[in-house]
Amino acid sequence: MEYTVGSIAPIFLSPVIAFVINAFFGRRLPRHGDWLAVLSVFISFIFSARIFSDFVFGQFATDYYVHKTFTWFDLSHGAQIFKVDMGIYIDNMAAIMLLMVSGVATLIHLFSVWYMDHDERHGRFFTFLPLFTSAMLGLVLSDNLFSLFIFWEIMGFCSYSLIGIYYEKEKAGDASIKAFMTTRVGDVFLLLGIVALWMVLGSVNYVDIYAAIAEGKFAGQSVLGISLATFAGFCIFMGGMGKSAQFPLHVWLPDAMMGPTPGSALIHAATMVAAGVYLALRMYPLMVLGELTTFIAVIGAITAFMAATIALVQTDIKAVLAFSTISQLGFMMIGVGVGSYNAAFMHLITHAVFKACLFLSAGSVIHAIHEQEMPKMGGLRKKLPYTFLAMMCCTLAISGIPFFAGFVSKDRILGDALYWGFMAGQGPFHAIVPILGFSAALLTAFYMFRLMFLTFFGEPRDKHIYDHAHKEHLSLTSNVPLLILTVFTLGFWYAGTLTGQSFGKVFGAKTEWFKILVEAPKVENFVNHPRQAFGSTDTAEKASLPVARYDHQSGYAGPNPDEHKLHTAHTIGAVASVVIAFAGVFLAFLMYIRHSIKPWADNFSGITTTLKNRYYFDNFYVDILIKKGLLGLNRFLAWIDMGIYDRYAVDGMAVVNRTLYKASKWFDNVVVDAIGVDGTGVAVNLFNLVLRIVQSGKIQFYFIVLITVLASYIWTLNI
Amino acid sequence: MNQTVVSYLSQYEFYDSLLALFGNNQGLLAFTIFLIVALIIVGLCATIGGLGTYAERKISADLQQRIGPNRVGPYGLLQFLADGVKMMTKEDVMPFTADKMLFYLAPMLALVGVFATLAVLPFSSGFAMADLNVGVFYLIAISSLVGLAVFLGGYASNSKWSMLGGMRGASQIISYEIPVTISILAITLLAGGMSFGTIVGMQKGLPINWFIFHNPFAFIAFFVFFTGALAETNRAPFDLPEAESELVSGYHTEYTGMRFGFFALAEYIEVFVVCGVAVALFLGGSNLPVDIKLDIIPIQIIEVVIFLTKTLLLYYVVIWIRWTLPRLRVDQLMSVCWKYLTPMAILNLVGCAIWLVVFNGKSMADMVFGH
Amino acid sequence: MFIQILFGLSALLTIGCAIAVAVTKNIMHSCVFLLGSLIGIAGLYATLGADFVAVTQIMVYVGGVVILMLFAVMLTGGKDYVSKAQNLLGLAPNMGNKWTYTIGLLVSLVFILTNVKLVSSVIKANPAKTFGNEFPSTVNQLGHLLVKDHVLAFELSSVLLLGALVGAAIIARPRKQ
Amino acid sequence: MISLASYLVISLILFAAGLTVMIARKNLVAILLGIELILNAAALNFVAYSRYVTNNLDGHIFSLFIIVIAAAEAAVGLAIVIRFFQIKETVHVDEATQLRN
Repeated sequence: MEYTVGSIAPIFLSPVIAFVINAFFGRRLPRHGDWLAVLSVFISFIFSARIFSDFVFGQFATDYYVHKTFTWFDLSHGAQIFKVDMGIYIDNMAAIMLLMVSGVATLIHLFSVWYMDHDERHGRFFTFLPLFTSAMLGLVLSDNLFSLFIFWEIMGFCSYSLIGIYYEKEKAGDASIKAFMTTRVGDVFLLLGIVALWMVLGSVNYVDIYAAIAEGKFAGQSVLGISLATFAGFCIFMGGMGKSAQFPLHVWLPDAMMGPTPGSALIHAATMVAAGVYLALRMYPLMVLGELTTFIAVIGAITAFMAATIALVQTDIKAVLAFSTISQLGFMMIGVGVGSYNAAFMHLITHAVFKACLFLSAGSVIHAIHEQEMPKMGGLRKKLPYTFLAMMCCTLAISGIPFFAGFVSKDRILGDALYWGFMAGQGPFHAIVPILGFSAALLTAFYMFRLMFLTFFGEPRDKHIYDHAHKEHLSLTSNVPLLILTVFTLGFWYAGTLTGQSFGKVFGAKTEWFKILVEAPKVENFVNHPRQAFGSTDTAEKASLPVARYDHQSGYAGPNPDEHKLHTAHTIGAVASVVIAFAGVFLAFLMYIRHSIKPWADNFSGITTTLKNRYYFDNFYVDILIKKGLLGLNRFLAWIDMGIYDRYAVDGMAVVNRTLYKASKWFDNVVVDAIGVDGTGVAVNLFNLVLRIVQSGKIQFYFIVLITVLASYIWTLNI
Repeated sequence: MNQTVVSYLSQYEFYDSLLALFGNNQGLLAFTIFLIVALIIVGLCATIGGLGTYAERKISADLQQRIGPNRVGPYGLLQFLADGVKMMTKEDVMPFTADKMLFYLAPMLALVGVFATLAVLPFSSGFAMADLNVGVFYLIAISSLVGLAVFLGGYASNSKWSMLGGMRGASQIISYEIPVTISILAITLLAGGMSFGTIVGMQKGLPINWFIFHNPFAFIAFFVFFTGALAETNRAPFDLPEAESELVSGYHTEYTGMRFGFFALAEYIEVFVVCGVAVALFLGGSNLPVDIKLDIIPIQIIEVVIFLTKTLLLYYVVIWIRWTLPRLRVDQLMSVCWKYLTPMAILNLVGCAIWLVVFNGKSMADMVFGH
Repeated sequence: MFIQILFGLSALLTIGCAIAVAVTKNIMHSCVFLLGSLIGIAGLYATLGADFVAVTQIMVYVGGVVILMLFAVMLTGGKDYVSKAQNLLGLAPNMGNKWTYTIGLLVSLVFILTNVKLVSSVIKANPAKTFGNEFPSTVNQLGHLLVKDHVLAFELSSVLLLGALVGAAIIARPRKQ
Repeated sequence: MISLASYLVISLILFAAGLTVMIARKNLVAILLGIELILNAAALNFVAYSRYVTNNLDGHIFSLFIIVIAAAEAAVGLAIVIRFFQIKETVHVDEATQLRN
């Protein structure tokens, strides 16, 4: 039970090593080193699983965390403390996250070996994929915002490379630049927030931030007239918005589908998009202190609903999944905003699993028929039975059908949102969050089953494509990863019960592990918490802390005055979720199987155009913001440059110089040249007349003079 | 005090009777003794040089599976005399545009330079003209006259071949003097003196006491010395100044008759001298392996025989090398000297000095057998 | 007796060759006469009991300097050349003419007279010491002096030689343009 | 018994010959020859004084250093002569009138 460097570093170092080897020697390795990438990520998975088992299976108390630091550099001088620590911070959330990331990444790597086989960018793909994974793992392990930011940017770069991996395609190149630039907007804010925290607190350690919140160090601090907590929290959340594709900055994610499908799976399911939510959860106490939760909830609700509506009309299978990702991320943000901390995190985990599976299944479909447009598919369940099974389970999960993972987590979020919006005694404005949330849930069920029906059911609409599709066989690399992920779409893995509600428990109290283990950090615990250096043991502290147990009667969070209302809200929410989910499925069934209702596009053609254009966000950004705004600004700056700076500063300088030049010219001609130079010349000439005789340049003459002078000197001596 | 053959003889009783014979005129006696010894040595060496030509032809024939000279005298032994007679009776041709003074001077200088070295060559403990305090140094210095002679001969002939040969010879001899001198310096360091008497006297006894086996550096120094000496005497594989395939015959292309004979004789005697120096410096000189009490004349004869045996063995090796190895190019010649031999010689010198300091002046034999 | 003979021969060689150096019209012969003069000086050293200096003289001059000069003469060509530049001595060919020799001899005369005055007074002031006819070996003592009393000059001369070596190589190197 | 004066006279004649060569000759190499003669005259004086006057070996040391310096001087001087010849194609001393190029 010692977390030494050797037991933690391999988690993110082994993919880095794979990256380095593949980057420099990949061409010479057999199969471009893809096996090396898989192996390295699997090693990460092994080490992560060890940490996970330590944390989850009762080894530690729930609020136990491992925090080990080392000094990166120390420029302290006297009382001036300027010291940057780096280190690792693992609590329950990080342990679960590590397992999820490394596990999903391992399966994606495995799948990629099959998917990317015989691809011309095979080696390049397997160079960046391990680096991407290692950056995400490093981000999870980070104990401070600074190293988090470093890994954050590495991920940004990797996503840029993976999206634009077919860079000769113009759309792929544009998409990669778009993804990079859009997330850059968020990154700038994130850096701003980190700097603000650093300036005031002198540290960006999670632990220090929590302690500062508990000690009230934020009180009275302000940046630009805004309170520090609000400013820093907002900026950090903006970073999360960029990474997690929230409402104004969501435009990059659908375009990111230009990359290979496994890459999309890694970006959109397990890793990068989850990073924003993870950051928001990590900084949850700061968000609360900065009173940003309402803002977060509203943003999340808008994102969830808007993305769901857009997904209704998309015909590209990957685009539907992309928008569903945005929508689900919106749900997570709702969870963060309404205070359902562990539900938001749970949704992150469940979503990661089923969305990874969905993307891999979509990849399987695309690989089989070399086509992404759903109208050309249909009836594929006969050709792709395993893929169909996996995708069906995941669709059920994402739609919120009971017994599946999505229901468990989404239902909790929606229940909390219901309570938060209607019953917590807040303003009527807050009701918009649960309303949009439930609408989005309905739409989710609808568009996901639309996808399923269009792809796998009915008669093949394009006979040619259908006939050329390969029949699927069970193999380790192609569909076993899907099936493994499918197993984990079932709800009881997460909740201990099939429904996630407190009735009908199957495994007893201990199995509600998610609720016990993951909770918002209690900041007062972090005050004066001792630091550990690398290499110290963790046993002593573990023994002194009691193992937490879930108290079924009161809940872990202790007695809640609104317990009754909360319970009611959850009951209503659960029922509503189930009804809504089935309603959505039924609607899709009527529309696309029975054809008893005309498809969506025919009914609402006016809206459809808007939706197909994705609410004109891209047009808005390009036409209004960039062309009008930026170009206008450009012209204004040019005017400043040419009209003011050039005309007055530069030309004015020239006038001054010209005047000076005239003065110095006179001085030069008269004083220096005529008197100084010519006068010197005349003087030298005069001396020259004499010296020329002596200074003949003939060494023999000099020698004669030397001897003569010497001789005459000796003759004058009286010896 | 410089030891000479006269001072050696004066230890013995018959010197007094000789003195009486010359009417107690010491100077006249010394002059006579010097003259006689010098004549003996020059005669001996000239014979050896002449026989050298015969040996060279015979050995090369042997190496090439020919018979070689076999008409004049038994086994062709008198061939060199026949050659000498031929050379002396030939017409002495001088090119019209030659620089007459230098043309005459050059062969003389060569011969003088070589014969002057014989003055210090230790044929035996007594049979040497003079045992100078600076003997080795004198030998190196005076033998550089040969280089000058080669150069002047090449210049004076006023011919392109000769000029090139002369310039090559001069530059080669000057260059190779450096490693040779530094190797010898290592030996003077071991012996603690520059006189041949001191150096040879230090190597008394069994071959293990020879300076070549004194320490590893001295062992290497012997080969550096020998290689450099080969080059200094213009022997193959360093015979660029007279490379017959390129320069007709190098610096003595225009020489005929006895002047050519002087150059040839000088070359062969110089080889003999170089071998003798190698023997004296590295291979124990004229020392007897065992200490025997004999009269002055027999012991001197035995010592001379020992010295000549060793020297002529080395002489054989030189001829052997000449007929075995091909000639070097000019650039290779220079790089061998400056890039390999000179650094090696300097390292040997430093190594010997360090050896002396570290092992307190003991040789390897001293350390093995104890002293 | 030997010493007197050696002195006489050496002095004759030295002076004769030195004068020949001055009067001969051929620069090559001039170099060879210089060689004779230097060997004569070595003989004079020997009569003074300076055996090491004598051998060094032969070593350095015969083996090095004279050959170097012969090389230089050969590389610069023996062609006669009359300078177009006017100077106090007028136009002169490479090896001088009667005017240059006149001036040279005049200056030499001035120097000789000066030197005779100087040296005679020096000899008068310091009467020569008497010494025996023996010549002790100087090699050991010179070695001790060089590395004890004169070690600085000894080391500096090694630096000087290195500088001369490198400098000569750099100066004489043809510049590639 | 050879007197000190005989050595000094020889050295004087050497010096005078060297001086004449240095002044009368216009060939740079010949001037170097004159310099060698002069240096040797000086060295001979040193050795002679060391034997006849001081009776120690400091004069020998002096003449050794003179030989060393003469060798160095000859090497550098001749290098300069050769370089000069490469540029001017003559070794006439009066042609050496430019300080550069």
